[in-house]
Amino acid sequence: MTLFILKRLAQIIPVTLGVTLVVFLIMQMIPGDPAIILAGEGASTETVEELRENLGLNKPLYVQYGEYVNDLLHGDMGHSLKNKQPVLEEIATRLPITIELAFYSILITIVLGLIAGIISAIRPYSIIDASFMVVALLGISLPSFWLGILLMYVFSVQLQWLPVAGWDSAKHIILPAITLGAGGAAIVARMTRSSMLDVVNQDYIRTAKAKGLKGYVIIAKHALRNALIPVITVVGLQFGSLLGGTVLVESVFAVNGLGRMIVDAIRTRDIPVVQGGVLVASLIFVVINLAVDIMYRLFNKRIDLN
Amino acid sequence: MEKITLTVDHSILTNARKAARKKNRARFMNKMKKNKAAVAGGIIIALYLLIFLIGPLLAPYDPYDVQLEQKLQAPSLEHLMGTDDKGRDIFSRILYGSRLSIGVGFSAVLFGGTIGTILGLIAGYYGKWIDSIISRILDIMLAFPGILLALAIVSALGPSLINVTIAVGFFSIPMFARIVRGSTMEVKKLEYIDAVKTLGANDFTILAKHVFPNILSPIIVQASMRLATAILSAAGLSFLGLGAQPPSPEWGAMLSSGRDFIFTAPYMAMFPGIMISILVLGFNLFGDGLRDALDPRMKN
Amino acid sequence: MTTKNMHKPLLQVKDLKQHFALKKEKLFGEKQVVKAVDGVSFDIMPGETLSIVGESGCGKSTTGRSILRLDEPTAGEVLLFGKNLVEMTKKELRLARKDIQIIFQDPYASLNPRRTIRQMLTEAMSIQKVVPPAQQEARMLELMSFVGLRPEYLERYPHEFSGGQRQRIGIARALAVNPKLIICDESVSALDVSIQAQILNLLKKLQRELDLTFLFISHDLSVVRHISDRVMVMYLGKVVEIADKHSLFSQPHHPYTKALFSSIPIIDKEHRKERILLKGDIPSPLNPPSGCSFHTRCPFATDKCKAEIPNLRDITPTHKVACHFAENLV
Amino acid sequence: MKDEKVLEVKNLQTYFYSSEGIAKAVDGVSFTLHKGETLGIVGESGCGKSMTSLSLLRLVPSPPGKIINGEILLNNTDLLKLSDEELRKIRGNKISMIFQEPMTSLNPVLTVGEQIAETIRLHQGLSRKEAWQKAVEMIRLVGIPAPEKRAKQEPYQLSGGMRQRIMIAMALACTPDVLIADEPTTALDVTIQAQIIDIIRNLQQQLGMSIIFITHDLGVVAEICDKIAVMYAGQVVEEGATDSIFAKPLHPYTNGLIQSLPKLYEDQEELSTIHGTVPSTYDYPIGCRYAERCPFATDLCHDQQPDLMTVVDDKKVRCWMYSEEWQGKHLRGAV
Repeated sequence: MTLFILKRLAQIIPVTLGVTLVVFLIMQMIPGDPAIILAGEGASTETVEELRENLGLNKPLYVQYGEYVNDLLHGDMGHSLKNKQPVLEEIATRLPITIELAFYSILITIVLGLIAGIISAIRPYSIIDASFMVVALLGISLPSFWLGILLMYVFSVQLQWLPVAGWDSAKHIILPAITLGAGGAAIVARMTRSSMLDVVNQDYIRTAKAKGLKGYVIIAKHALRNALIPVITVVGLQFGSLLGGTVLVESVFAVNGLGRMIVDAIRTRDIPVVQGGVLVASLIFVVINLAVDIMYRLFNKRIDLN
Repeated sequence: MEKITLTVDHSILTNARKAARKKNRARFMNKMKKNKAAVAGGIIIALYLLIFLIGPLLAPYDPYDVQLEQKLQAPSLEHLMGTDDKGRDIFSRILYGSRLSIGVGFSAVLFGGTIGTILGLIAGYYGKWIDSIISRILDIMLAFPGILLALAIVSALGPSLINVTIAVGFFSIPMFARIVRGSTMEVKKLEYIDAVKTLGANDFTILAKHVFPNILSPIIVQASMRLATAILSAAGLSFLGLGAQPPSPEWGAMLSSGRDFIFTAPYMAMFPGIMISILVLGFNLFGDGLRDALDPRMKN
Repeated sequence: MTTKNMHKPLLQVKDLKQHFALKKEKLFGEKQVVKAVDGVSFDIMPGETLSIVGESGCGKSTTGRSILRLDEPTAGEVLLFGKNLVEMTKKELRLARKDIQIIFQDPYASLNPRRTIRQMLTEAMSIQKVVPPAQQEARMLELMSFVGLRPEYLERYPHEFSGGQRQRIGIARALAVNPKLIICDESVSALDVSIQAQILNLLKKLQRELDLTFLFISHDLSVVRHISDRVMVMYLGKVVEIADKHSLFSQPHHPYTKALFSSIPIIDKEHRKERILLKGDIPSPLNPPSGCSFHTRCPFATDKCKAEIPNLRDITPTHKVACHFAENLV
Repeated sequence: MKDEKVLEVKNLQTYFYSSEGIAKAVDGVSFTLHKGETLGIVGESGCGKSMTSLSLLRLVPSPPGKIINGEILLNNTDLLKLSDEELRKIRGNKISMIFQEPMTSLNPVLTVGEQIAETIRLHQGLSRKEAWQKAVEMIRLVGIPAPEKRAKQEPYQLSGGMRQRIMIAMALACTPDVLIADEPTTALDVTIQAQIIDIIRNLQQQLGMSIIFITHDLGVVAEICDKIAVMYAGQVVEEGATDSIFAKPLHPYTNGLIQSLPKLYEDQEELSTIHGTVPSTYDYPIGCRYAERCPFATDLCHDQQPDLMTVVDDKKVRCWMYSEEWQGKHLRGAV
């Protein structure tokens, strides 16, 4: 186990470097001269040259990348082109909001998804199962940005129960969290159901029945534990979709989180802010993946034998 | 050994061949027919493809024709889905937009699916260091959460529908590659692969004739599911203003401009949203059904 | 059995080793190696059937796969008509494989589900160019009649056949390239006894008619007794005993062979022997015991067995045993 | 004591309903099991022997399977008439079962000790501690060294042979009247199979339960069973004492089966075979189900199904050759 954790930690290093490389290369992919873009349109030739010199844009690519990583290690993500503030500071104010949103969303994903999935699996092909699965199918098919607008229209515009947008009170959290968590909940519910149905057909469940165990003991003790193992991985992947989804949901509900920061920065071509935002979101995801893998391994010791 | 002379009526063989083919097709269709979800999904997709092909011919108005005096009209017989803030007919715009929204999805999946499949086949079949390298690259691509990688690519290439296609296709590469790699590794272990190896077949023959046809099912299922995601992502990027630019009738972009009028003209956002949702639903249903029909493990 | 070439082996296997490295499990542990096949040597004469028997994990199937280089052997030589397969380039090997074919255990996994029997046979003939295209049709019909399948079956897909018929198709595919040696890897193990008997009869008939040589790998001793000329017993990657079948079955020398034979459930009461129950499980090939690898379960083991690895030595000219005390135990 | 009937199965029919039709997996099976006796049910794949065993505890996967007819009398109580709750108290307690795949039949995430102990707690109402001690005792009883340590391990840490021993310990923990062993040694190596057979036999002597042993291996049956029921195409075709069946099989199928086994003490150039294949469970012929493959079949065999008739003593056979109708036309004992 310790070896596994150490190995897994070691794997993070190349992945993290890879992520920084990709983010760094984004700058290089920009058609045209990055110095001109960074200087902003209409800047004088001297300003452009000065910027090129300052940012080391005339050095070879690998040197630039080395410097970029070195800066990152010192907590320097560059400065916003728009307000000249350090990118890190901007992220520091935005990130907590996104984390709060993500926390409530994943809670919805896990709790709703598991409950619906288990109920469906206990009574497969029943009316309740069918209705849950139809809802789940809708959940994975509705675009989150549209679902957000729909919810906003119903609960804020028509019923006026909840605020339209912003991030000031607990009431503000409800709609964005549901919007963001709904897709994940649908996926988790579907996965839990199919995993449970799969497990119920296993030989050891037949053994449990042959022993005369009570129905609920078979479900709770023998089936559920095994069925949840693949669900762990799915939940882990949902974190990723969720972090990506903040971009859309924060835009719909005008939440000033990391996602909205990235979108705004792309619109204004504020490349260093985009880089910083994408990098931070990805690194968070890398760490979450690590945690999920370790959890998976703890629950499933049979892995890797044979 | 004695030479055996064999006389066989060749019409028997030809007939047997025809019958075999027919039987096989019938078997697959039978399975699909029993699967109502797949049929429903298939019908939805077929309808959309019809709109894709002939939609613009049916459009009653020019989708770009600004008629400010007609703006924000509620749905009526004249304008089935109403008009937008510039007085353009939403129904006509939806029909024209189908080419963009559906086209982007298909192109992106074709792009990502081809590259992903090739990478997955190579990694899964050869294993060892080739697999390590490809897998590490895929790991890095998968380390970007959700559509953030596509977003980052668009931020560099600049907002446009083509760039969105490239970006969405790019981020579906690892999804295909992973599935294909896993399936290839499974099929590679089967004895019939060893048998053709023993017959002296080369790697290309083995991959093309013996591995690929047998992993086609998971690839098709994945493609159907990926189409759903790709359409959602592309619409999402356009919604954020990073894809199709106004006045393009791309559905995500239409939805985006409709959101500002949610108090006064909710139908502006409703119709494009419904169109996207039903299309995505169709692909999800189809993919689900296909998986049940093709995947032997899912059989009861 | 033909008399020509009687004294020149068709296949010689010399000190064949197949070691697989495992992933490390413990942080400071050594890298673990499974010695699936560990120094196996034997010859096969033209026209004979040599069987390898043993329980799971003994390395019998791996030996077969290593000979064909389906798994690359770690060390050793495999000489086919005197030419070493192990040293061949990929291209040379592809050509050489025409002479050795393999028939597998699983009648379901051994045929590509998406290809008709015709496609399979055509491919086999085309790859090795054994039959000019114009004559392929006739040859295919001949192959089908060899294995007792109706010609119209050529157009069918594998899923339309029963297990026994699939094994016949596998045999036809192997015969398509006119091989000299056929490796049968548990080829009848998955079949019901009545079907198994049909396939065994077919294999014997083909051997007579086509001058084939068989390397027959099986865990089923009565099947092995029926089909073989000589039998080799393996335990944990090593050969423990090899002899002609009558000598081996009437007078097994190795304590493992004896225990194995005594474990077979027998219908006729008169032939039932006193059962030698071995203690414990087969040790993991990951940590094979020191010395003689059978000493942990051997009722006669001494300190010498724990320390020294016994060599495979001649007891009679046709009977070899790897046991320190073979003579004392008969 | 041998005459005391423990289990009596009468005309059991278990069918499977699917879009392809009705599969008559078990089609009118009857047999009797006495106290302390071992009954072997033999047959080739698809003959319905496993479905018969699953039907006894109503473990047939449903849907698509359904027991549509018959009686399963355990000490004169019909199991098919019990409520689920009543049946649950019999499963694992009065009748228990071991399966073919020791690798998949144990729950991978629970310790083997717990899996045994929970059965004991359930049926005998012992406390956690007592049940655990009893579980450890059972593990010792099936011959696993260091039972205290093994009880705390999970199945993946045990070998195939040991897992099957654990299954046996679990099945016998409540000293059942009947043990159903469904191909318990098929997945094991011969030397391990010999150990398992030895344990089952010893424990039968100690605990006195009756055993139904399902297998395709005639050798195993010959060694362990007192009497045998041979199944073909969902029906019992021959039943009788083990020795008499192997010495003089009456049904042509039983005979064909025995003859097609390669002999261990005799050289044979060619094995005798049964030609053709088993008929589809969806579409049995109207007459004798073996007629198409039978070398002695007549029009009568193709047209009418024979009953399972008693021939001599306890020996029963489902074949027209032993009927009065046949006697008129042919000489008896053509086999």
